Amino acid sequence: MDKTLPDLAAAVAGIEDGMTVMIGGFGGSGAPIELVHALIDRFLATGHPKNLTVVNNNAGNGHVGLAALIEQGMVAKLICSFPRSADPRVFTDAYLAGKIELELVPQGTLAERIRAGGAGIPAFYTPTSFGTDLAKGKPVEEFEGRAYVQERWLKADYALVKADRGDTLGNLTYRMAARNFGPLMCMAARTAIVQVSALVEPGSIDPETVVTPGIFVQGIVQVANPAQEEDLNRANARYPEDAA
Amino acid sequence: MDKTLPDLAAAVAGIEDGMTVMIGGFGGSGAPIELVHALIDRFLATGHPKNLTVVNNNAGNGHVGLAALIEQGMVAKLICSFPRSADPRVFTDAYLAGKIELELVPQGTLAERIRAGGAGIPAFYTPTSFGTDLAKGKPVEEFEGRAYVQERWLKADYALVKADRGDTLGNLTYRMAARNFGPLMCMAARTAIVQVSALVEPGSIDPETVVTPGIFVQGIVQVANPAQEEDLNRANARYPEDAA
Amino acid sequence: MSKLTSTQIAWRAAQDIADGAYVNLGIGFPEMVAKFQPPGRQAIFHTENGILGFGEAPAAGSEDWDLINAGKKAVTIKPGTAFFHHADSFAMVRGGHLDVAILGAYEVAETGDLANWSTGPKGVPAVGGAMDLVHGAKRVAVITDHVTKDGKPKLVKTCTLPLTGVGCVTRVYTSLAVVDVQDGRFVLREKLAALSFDELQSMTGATLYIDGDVADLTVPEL
Amino acid sequence: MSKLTSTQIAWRAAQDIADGAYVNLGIGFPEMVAKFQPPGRQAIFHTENGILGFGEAPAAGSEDWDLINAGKKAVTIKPGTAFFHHADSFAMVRGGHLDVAILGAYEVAETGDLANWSTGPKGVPAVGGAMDLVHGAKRVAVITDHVTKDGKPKLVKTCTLPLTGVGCVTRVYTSLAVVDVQDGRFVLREKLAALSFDELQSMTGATLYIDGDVADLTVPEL
Repeated sequence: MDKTLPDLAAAVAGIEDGMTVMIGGFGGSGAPIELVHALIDRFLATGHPKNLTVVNNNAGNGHVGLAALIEQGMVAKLICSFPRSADPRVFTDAYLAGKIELELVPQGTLAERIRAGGAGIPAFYTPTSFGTDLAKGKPVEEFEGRAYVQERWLKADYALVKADRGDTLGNLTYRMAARNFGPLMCMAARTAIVQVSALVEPGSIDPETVVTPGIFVQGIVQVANPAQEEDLNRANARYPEDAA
Repeated sequence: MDKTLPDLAAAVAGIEDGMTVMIGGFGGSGAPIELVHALIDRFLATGHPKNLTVVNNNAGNGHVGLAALIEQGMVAKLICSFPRSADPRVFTDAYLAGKIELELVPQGTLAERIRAGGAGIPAFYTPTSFGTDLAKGKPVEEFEGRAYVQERWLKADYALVKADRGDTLGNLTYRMAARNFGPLMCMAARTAIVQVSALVEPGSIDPETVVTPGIFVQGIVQVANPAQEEDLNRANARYPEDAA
Repeated sequence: MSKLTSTQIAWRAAQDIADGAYVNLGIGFPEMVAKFQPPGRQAIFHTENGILGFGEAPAAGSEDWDLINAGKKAVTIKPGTAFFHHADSFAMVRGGHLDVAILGAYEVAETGDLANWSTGPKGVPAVGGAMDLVHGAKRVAVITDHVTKDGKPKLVKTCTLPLTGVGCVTRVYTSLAVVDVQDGRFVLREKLAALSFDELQSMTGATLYIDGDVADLTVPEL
Repeated sequence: MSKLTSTQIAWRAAQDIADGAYVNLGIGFPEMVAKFQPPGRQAIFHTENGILGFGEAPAAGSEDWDLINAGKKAVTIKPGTAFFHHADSFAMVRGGHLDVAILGAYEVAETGDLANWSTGPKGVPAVGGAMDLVHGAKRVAVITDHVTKDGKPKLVKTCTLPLTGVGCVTRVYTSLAVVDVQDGRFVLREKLAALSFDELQSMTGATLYIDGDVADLTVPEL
């Protein structure tokens, strides 16, 4: 019943070519940098995984985290709402060169599609995007005199999420706005892997304050002092370091 | 910006004949007994409100709270999942006498319909009830080879909810399993009225532990030592007391 | 021939629950399953009204009525318990996050259809979470007497009572046998040793198939 | 004729925000509105990434990058702040719980259509929360220069750029005027005193209607 994983390499060992991987975070807040870098390490050592479909709100910033994953050519398709950042060059270059596919989704629709995936709701209707290019090809239905677009659930093989505290059963809390997509992605992934700053025993987290109940988490690994993407970028970091 | 209401009478003063009122609680846990009794007081004094449509998981127990509301003849229609309890006579008699309409909804569908009402989702698809009597007349659609039933959102004019702590901006925490439908009903009602055991100043509740953010709450009233429906029923209580 | 008691059926069902499994037990009789977790295994129990990982009933007189299960019985917290609201609770159910749901039944059809919420149009209908629970859990098991009090089969070709769900049951633990629902057929896995196949078939409303060994259904005195 | 600065447009928009209003400010220029809350009023600001009631930017060097707004700028907490996940955040947006959303625009049509997310098929498209924000808030206001840098009208009969939302804008605060969208028409509410109606009309791509008084648009030096 203990979901603790021995290390970051073990945490990302099950991700295979062609899988869909949700990666938590909104910009740098909540970005599971260490898990993403562990995935890059594996790719550099073995050539796998590749052809990934990645779900994230953004498209990476600078040359660390998701941007580094894209820079390695591991991502075939990105599903996101806002592929811009302070330094979006990695994604922009890949996209304009036709090396990566983009599915652009309004942010609230993205969040709700992920929640729907986790909640067993295959489709729902939203006013968002009605009458716009992003609704093209989607069914439209009128309810109570207003038009809505049908959107479909989004699920993943894996989620890589950063939380704050986690117990060995997978119960999680987050840190401020780093919560963002984490709880939803844990729900929507067949296997949710979470890095936590503090790994604690069951009973250490007040049951009233659990944000993600353990049922949504399959593996947990402690990263005691996680990097903040924003700090890395302000220091012009790259991953791997010798790629500079 | 202070959402504090002076007393229980003021808290229920805006509920008019024919309105839809969501009442929190699962059985006795989370049942806002004092708010419901204040509504009965108003009815006994003024003859209003009546012809209410009430949304609750159950149909009351004994002769207090929701059961007492039904006993007064104030409820024209009940939307619920499980109209049974240790002592369901009030609802059962009214129902078998044709005095109250019942819309029976599977519990998870009820919860999701209420959330949808609060989240601006007019309809969604669920596997629940497919092929059963409770899906009759509802659109069915197939997604990825499986059949799903289309369900519609549920909204209300008012919600009456019991929380544990609340600040004057309406940020709430709940107590254990008394949470149940409360956060959802606050979202789905035009006016959510909440009774709290402790009314505190903004800043007293850790922002990480807020369960219902204040944006979903329109009025808050302190009931320092709220009655527990189960305790009242074990003492064979009735409301109003002289109705015995 | 002595059939299994309810307690023994619950014991048998409990033996198939893996360590760490997330389990929802229907209200009433199925709640008994929690008592019989095999040594060394610990399931995590979910209740519709928003608790995961709750503990046993408290001592009489020390109940907290804000801490109840779906059957409105008092429970306790234990290390690792989490509280959440009803929409999150049914996201766990509908979203396929439970490993096992164990429910009672009026009838189970060989197609996996289940009828367990209504005995017909009379009286007050009540469904609760049953229609949600039969969807989503990876295994939906039923525990039930093999026949009704009148001796009529509860395992049938087609349900006659209002359905709870279509094609949802995967295994049935009865007072006489353990039967899987597989490709629209009842496949017998275990039966009481004292009972012949023909006797069992005569108390079953649809054909029992055999696919591999049929083990003896053995349970302790309880 | 001197038009309003961006800061002054933001100031004017801020005057219409009631005490206790729940407000979402689009990233970039609209964020400035928060600085100009009239004395005695306090709006509660929502940001898509899961904060309600956040405070001003922290001093440089004391940022916490887990505490940012939708524009990825550092903010602070204050008494009454709440954190929540993205689905709850957009439930607030889509569910009609915000009183006001204030956004930038490339074009606004007299029908209330808004184009503010894409300048066409070139480059990398990015939408963020704009398409969600235009639905749900009780008032969707736009703040914008009255014309483009090339002098072309931004208030138009029909948007030529990809739409963010259909019929969603209710009021436009420009560098020259305050215009309501009402029943498919632009209704002029305020204009700079130094500007004649005909001058304003000539810089507007659709007919400006007058319905009652047109007030002088007056703002302080800022």
